[in-house]
Amino acid sequence: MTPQVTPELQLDIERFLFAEAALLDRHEYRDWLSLFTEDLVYLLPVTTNDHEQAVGAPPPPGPQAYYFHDDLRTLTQRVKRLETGKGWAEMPPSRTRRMISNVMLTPADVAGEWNVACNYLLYRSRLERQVDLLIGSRVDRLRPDPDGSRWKIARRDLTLDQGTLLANNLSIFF
Amino acid sequence: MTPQVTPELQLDIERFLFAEAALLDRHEYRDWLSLFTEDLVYLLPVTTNDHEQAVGAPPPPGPQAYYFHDDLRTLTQRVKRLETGKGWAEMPPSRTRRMISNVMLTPADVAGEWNVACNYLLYRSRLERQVDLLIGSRVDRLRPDPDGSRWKIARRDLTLDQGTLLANNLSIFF
Amino acid sequence: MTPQVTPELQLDIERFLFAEAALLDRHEYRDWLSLFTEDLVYLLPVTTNDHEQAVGAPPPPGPQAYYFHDDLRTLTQRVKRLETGKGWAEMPPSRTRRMISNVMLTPADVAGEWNVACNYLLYRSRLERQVDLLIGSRVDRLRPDPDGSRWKIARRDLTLDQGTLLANNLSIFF
Amino acid sequence: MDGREPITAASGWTPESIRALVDVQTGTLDPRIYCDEALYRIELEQVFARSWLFLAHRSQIPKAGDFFSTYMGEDPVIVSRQKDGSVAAFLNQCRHRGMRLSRLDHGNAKFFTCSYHGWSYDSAGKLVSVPMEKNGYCSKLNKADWGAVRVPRIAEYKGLIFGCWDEQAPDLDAYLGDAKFYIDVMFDRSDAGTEVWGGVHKWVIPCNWKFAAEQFCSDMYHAPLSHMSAILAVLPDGVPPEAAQWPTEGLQWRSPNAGHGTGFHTPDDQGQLLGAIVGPLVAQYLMESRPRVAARLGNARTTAVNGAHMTIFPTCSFLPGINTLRVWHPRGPNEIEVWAMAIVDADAPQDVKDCWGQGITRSFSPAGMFEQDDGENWIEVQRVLRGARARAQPFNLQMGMGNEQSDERFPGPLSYVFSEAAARGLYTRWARMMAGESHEQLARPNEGVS
Amino acid sequence: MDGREPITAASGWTPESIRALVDVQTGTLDPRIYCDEALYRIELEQVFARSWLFLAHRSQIPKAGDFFSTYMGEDPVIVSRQKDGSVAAFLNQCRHRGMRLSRLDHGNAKFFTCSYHGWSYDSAGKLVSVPMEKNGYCSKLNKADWGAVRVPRIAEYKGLIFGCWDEQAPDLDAYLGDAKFYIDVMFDRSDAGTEVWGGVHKWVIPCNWKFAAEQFCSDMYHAPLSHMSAILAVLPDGVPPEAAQWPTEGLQWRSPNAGHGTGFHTPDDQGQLLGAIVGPLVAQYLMESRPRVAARLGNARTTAVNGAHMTIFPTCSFLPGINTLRVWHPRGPNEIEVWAMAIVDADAPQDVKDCWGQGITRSFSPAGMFEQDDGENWIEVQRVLRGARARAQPFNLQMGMGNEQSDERFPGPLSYVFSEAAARGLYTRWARMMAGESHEQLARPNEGVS
Amino acid sequence: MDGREPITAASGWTPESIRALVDVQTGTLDPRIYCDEALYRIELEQVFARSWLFLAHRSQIPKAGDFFSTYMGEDPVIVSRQKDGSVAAFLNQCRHRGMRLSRLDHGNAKFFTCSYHGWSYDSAGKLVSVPMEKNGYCSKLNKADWGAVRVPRIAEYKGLIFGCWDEQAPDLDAYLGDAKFYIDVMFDRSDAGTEVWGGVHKWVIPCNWKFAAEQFCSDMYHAPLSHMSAILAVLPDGVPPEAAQWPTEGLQWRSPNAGHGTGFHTPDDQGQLLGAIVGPLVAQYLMESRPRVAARLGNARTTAVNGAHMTIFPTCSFLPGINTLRVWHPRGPNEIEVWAMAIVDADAPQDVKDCWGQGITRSFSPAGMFEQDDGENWIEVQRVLRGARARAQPFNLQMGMGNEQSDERFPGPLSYVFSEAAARGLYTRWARMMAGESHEQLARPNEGVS
Ligand code: FES
Ligand code: FES
Ligand code: FES
Ligand SMILES: [Fe+3]
Ligand SMILES: [Fe+3]
Ligand SMILES: [Fe+3]
Repeated sequence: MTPQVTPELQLDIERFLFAEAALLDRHEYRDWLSLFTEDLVYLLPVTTNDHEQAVGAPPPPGPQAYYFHDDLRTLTQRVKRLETGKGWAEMPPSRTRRMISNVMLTPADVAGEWNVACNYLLYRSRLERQVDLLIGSRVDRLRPDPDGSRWKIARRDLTLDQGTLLANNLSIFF
Repeated sequence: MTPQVTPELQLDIERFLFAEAALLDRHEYRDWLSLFTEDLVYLLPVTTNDHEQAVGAPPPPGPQAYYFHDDLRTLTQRVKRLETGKGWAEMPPSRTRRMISNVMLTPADVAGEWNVACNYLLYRSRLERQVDLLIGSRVDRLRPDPDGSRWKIARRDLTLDQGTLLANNLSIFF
Repeated sequence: MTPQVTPELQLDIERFLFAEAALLDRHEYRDWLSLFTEDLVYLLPVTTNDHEQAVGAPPPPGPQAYYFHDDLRTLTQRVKRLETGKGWAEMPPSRTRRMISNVMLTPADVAGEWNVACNYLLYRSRLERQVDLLIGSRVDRLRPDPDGSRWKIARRDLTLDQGTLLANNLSIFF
Repeated sequence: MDGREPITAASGWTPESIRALVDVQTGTLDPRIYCDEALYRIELEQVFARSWLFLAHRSQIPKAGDFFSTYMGEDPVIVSRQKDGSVAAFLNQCRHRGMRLSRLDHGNAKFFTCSYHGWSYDSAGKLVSVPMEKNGYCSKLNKADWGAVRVPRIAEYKGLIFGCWDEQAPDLDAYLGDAKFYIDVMFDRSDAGTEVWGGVHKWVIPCNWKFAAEQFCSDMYHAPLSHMSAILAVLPDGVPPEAAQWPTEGLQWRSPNAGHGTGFHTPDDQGQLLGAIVGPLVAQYLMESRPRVAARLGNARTTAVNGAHMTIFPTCSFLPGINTLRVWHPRGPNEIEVWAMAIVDADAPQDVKDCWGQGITRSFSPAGMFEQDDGENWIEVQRVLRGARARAQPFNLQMGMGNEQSDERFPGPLSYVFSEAAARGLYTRWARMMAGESHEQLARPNEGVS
Repeated sequence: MDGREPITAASGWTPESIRALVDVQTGTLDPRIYCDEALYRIELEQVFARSWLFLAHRSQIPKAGDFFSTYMGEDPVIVSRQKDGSVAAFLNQCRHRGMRLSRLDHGNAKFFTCSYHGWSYDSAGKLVSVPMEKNGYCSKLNKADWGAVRVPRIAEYKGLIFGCWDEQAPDLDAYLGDAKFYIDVMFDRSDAGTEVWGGVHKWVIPCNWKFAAEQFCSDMYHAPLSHMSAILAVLPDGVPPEAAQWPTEGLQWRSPNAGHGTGFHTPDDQGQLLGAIVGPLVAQYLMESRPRVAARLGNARTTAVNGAHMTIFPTCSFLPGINTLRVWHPRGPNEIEVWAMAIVDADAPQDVKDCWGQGITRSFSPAGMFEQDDGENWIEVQRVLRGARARAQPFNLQMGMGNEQSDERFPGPLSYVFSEAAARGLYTRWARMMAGESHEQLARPNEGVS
Repeated sequence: MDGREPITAASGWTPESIRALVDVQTGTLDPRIYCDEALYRIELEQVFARSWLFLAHRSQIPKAGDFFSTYMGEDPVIVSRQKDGSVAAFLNQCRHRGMRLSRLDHGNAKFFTCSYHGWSYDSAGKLVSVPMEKNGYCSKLNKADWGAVRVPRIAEYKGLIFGCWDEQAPDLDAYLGDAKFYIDVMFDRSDAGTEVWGGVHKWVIPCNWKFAAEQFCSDMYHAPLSHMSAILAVLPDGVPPEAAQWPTEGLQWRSPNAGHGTGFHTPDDQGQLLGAIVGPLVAQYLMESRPRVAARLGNARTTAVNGAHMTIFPTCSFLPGINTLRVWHPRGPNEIEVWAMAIVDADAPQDVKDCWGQGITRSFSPAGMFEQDDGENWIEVQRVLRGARARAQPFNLQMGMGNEQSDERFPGPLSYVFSEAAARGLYTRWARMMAGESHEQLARPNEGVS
């Protein structure tokens, strides 16, 4: 029998996602890193205009470029960079706000784990007048702690719905 | 006694709405059409600047223009158009992402049916750099299947909060 | 023992927040005012670029400017202004749509009261082509009616994530 | 005060270099006409300030005091029904410090009171009251001199209200000429005339206005390919694909001098395609009304004008039958606002009107199955013209050159329905106005166009 | 290297055609001054690079090393408090490849180190260290020549720090002239002077800077109508509507030559309106402080200056009493950034300061009940000017022409409070600077203004 | 039809005033070269339409019919592999009314059929079919004259496909000259050559293209400071901070006349830094391949070229070792689109390729730890140049003036690695092309650059 998505579980996981988003919006990056598993896979591929049909299958597979192709080690490097006090792209820091919606749980193939899909709107305001609007979808693989007390993110698959990226850089996290 | 909005019902209906949005974002239009009843009414009227007061009543009624004044037959025609492989406005297809929020249930006048209000943010990214942000409200009339197993949409009333539409076309669905 | 955030409570409070947003989007300002307590504190400070580190603490405190530094009396004045029929900035009225997401409850220090955090996207469309996108965070202090029947807002702390405000005015409410 | 001087001074363009942009001998076009900033500023003066521009449909302002806010080029104007039933139009701009007098799309008002300092104008734009007139202006302000700027020329043809800034321009009747013969197909089907169904679709397309104006003037050629998907989609199930074959017979008309044009298919399909597009109820109504209409317009215009497109130079376009009417308001060289209306017979039954209006919405509007693809083409043409080499390539305007024909049923000059003769006429008219020809000169036929 | 040459070369404007834009004989104005791109580029050179511009309030940089980032026109500058207590200002631009030296709104810094290649400047803009100076530059770089570009003229009047790029400009004292008499009403109420409460409101309004500057200089006329809704809203319950009657008596002052102006109501309402707007606590404080203030400024300026507006040409404006101070930073012809500050008496009790600051926020700020409607008017005026005919209509500047008066209590020239004399003065000053008059010539009174 | 005439006519710029913008005698630069609209329009004609521009990497279109959509300046072009293995490139613009022929980023196609009216072109851009050719065009259309506009010059060097609009331009080999010696370090490591890993990063940076081109041409100087945070971040834990010390020895090369340039560090760190940036697996692979590579390129280019940067004038840049390759597509004076690719050895093991590609992504891409900070600097430099005084300040280009050296291992002219000699070469080349020098003249060395 497949595990039920109860309101309690939905609420528990949404609170986890919202708390994670708040850590990023507050620039509490070390605490954020603590939410991921050691074997984290963190991917944000590039989108292209490469198929003609609005109906049916997704774009043909093939070699892909990525904005992020990271693991816990490299995500940690990115945080270390911000901690040096010389990461100009974030000095002063971007004002970010992450809106998480359409949170949809489906049981993962491993008992107790869940694939959590959502859509995100990542708003960035920088310096005097720069504004970036980054929107896409996300699927997180949530794995319970050994002691089952709380969740960890084992995998994050993102999309960013833009052909040519309209932001001058991606100095923030998704 | 009026039916209760329980967390279980709220979750059930939100999952239905999120699944519907995902079908559109994945361009799975035939599956999307299967979510509507035969007697579907699907309306998106045009907004105008035609009353002076910020407080009180909505704009005076009167003859209205519509972006969409459709039923299941004409929605199906729109999908057929995309399937021809000659619908240039969607070749390559728009990248869309629908964020559904403020989901509010109220019992409909027919027992077992619900009026489901929400706000939507429909983000469209096309070709290299085109971006459209379409935002408004929506009220869906949800009707249970005869066997009560799942929901169907019997009516959809939309607003699009823009005076002069800033998109070059509306080749996508709401 | 700290009070539990149950799905019932979450749903109850979200419905309250969504109903409040709908009152504003429908310009029903008097009804909106009725949702606040007599001792309301309503604050939206100005954001500045004044610290260099992306990691760690928020900006240094110090004297602050505000977009809104209001109480129930002054909010009521603002509504009175719109009711005069001479508030040009809202004639014709702005089309607004408020998307409330990431709703996160934490028990307040007063029994029965809750601090309700959320992120908001306030979309404004005015006249023919003006569009403003106002995004930030909000923490509401919700206090139950004496008879516990419904909620009142006792305090609202907002942020607006923009350095230089890109809107020509803020003739709407947050 | 002359708005033109510094513009042309700094523009680098001369009448000669402008005329050279349109070459009807070789049938080529310099695409800088679509993207050059200086040319655009000259257009506002030479074309838009001297041509008859569509303002509103009579049915949009039926009662005294009714007004409709629109634009002439980029200038906002208020079109207002007077007590005596006449129509007045004036700049939607206060004469004191230029505030917009009304920010409403339409309404009914006796007075327009400026929200800045309170100058108040009547429904004809006359300045009627000024705060502090006595104490502030010491009664020295001559209110008669400071009314809202009236559009000096207003005229109506079959419910279509036009306005023109230029006192020297010929009257509307002469300006339209034989175009009236073709306009009547859509707007003179009965004594009751027509009305606007619903309201106005307004949307933004980042392209030059001439792409849209030319297409409705002269371009049946794009229909079979651009709109193939919509044709296939609206065909009733079971109809064989052959039915989707676009007709090949038809005629195109161009104004000898004024830049107007229309094209249509002559075979009578008994309203089959139209029925598929706007709905069988409308097709049936049209067939039933044929005798009545034939009695007014004759047989040719009742049965031999199908799937028609038409543009009244510069920016008023419509599709008889499908009955969409629109203006292409310019917004810089690279953008337009489309303002589109659904037109129905005023004396049609309500259910026919509703079916018609909804059918137009689903075919020609921002979400219209046909219109969507036009927008896609126009914006891409415009984007490509950012390129320096792209804008140095002549466009090809040669279809049907030297192949005009005649047909006793229709005023000429005529061409085969798939032709660019009307486009050559439109661009020639444009070049002549841009080069500064007087209205006397403009009354002469376009030379070299065929 | 001369920034002006190609601009004017390509602009098509001459001193004569520029002077003709402002006609004080007929009291009319050519609205192209608000929307012409070429005029704007000339403005940056002829007006903004030659006038005294407000930089900061003394209280914003109290301690050595404190700096405030602002703009002079479109040029970013750092205003910094030196160890000796003096103020230095310099372009916020590295001399190597032009990187912005500080991206902070304000702070305290001994050095500004460029994030691109690391050139480092001291708090006066002196270039103090350069990476690779020895190996890369072979010690040939003359650091003294490559300091940040200093604003050569810095002066302070009653806490207001001004800067000017032009060595030839008269000193600030002469530039302000009799304006000082009126500035003191707000900024010289006690030895303690004033301070900024809270921080800075910065927001964008898509309109030309002159609409805002003129309104605070000369336009009491708009207040009764534009701000009627706010007046009605802030009136204490039970106050009869008559109380909302805007006062009619008052005076307006214009600078004879420099473009400054102010206007105010002379009847003493005992701070009633002000109390309603910014709060009774402030009104009460102001009444109590009257004797002290009268001892400094005399009775007239203490009791007969109510509801005042003022502009120091070109872009520094404030409202004595309501105590909002702002700069209108130009951002192209069609946009400004408003930078607004709340000013309070430095020696007022904290609760009065807070009430004052909050009251200013609720009345004059992006969400201010008064300010909202100004923004609405300005953006619509600007949008309408996209029209070619709209920008060809002269604006009316005639209120109070030839009606100046005098009052022994106040330096002149004076007019009735509802007048456009100060506006005529401002635009005449603008035209004279745009036409390239020297500072010697500019010292002479405006001709024909009355 | 000549795209240049009205542009220069109205620009106000002359060959002399343009040459004066770059002063190599004093080592200064007029920053208007980065923000002047008229200069930009001239650039598209004089620089981009006359230079060899990078189109695609051979590996992006391996099979017949494969095409890649890119830009030359602002002109969209399709680069397509022909049946005979050759490469054709043509404007992505239909010759009829200018519609974009393909809206796909890449693909494989025998024909490109226009979505507007259906003209169809083959993979070489030849016009092969036209609807209504017989009935509409009366068979008078000469299809041979109306093929898509071919890029007349196409050439490939070591997998890099370049195109040029100018028939008079020297061939690619002569254009590159000694740059080839340095290009080979990255692109000629084995007979198998290189390939693109993954796809293309495309993003928008609001800055002038020359900031990017110059930095990759001549600016090792910014690396230690701009990228300090990334260096510190990627250092393996436990590595002493000294290891973060940026090397000081190295060389810079500039093209004598063509504007190309490169710089690199000569000390051999055994791939330590590179390993930290792109991953130990890649570093190990590079060390192992050294003998093979040395056999082709010699010892110097195998061990003494570390942390290199290079630009092929005007807009093709890359970093040998890190192996990012990119084009800076101009989008007006104030914006670029960066199109970046990851390059790997075609014969490297797949795990090395993947490690390399991912390492490049994490260091040089929109989210790259190094690239992020470059974007921050460029946009701020550009924003500051909105200021009229800011754009009147000369930039400093003096590093290493008069200090060139030689090294028998490397073709010259050479300078110390921290120098702006290559920048002086780039801007001089730019000024010479902008002033209209012929290709014969341009073949002569830059005068005064050292
Ligand atoms: S602008 Fe209309 S009254 Fe002043
Ligand atoms: S730009 Fe400041 S050091 Fe180079
Ligand atoms: S534009 Fe390509 S066929 Fe007409
Ligand atoms: Fe069409
Ligand atoms: Fe005001
Ligand atoms: Fe770099």
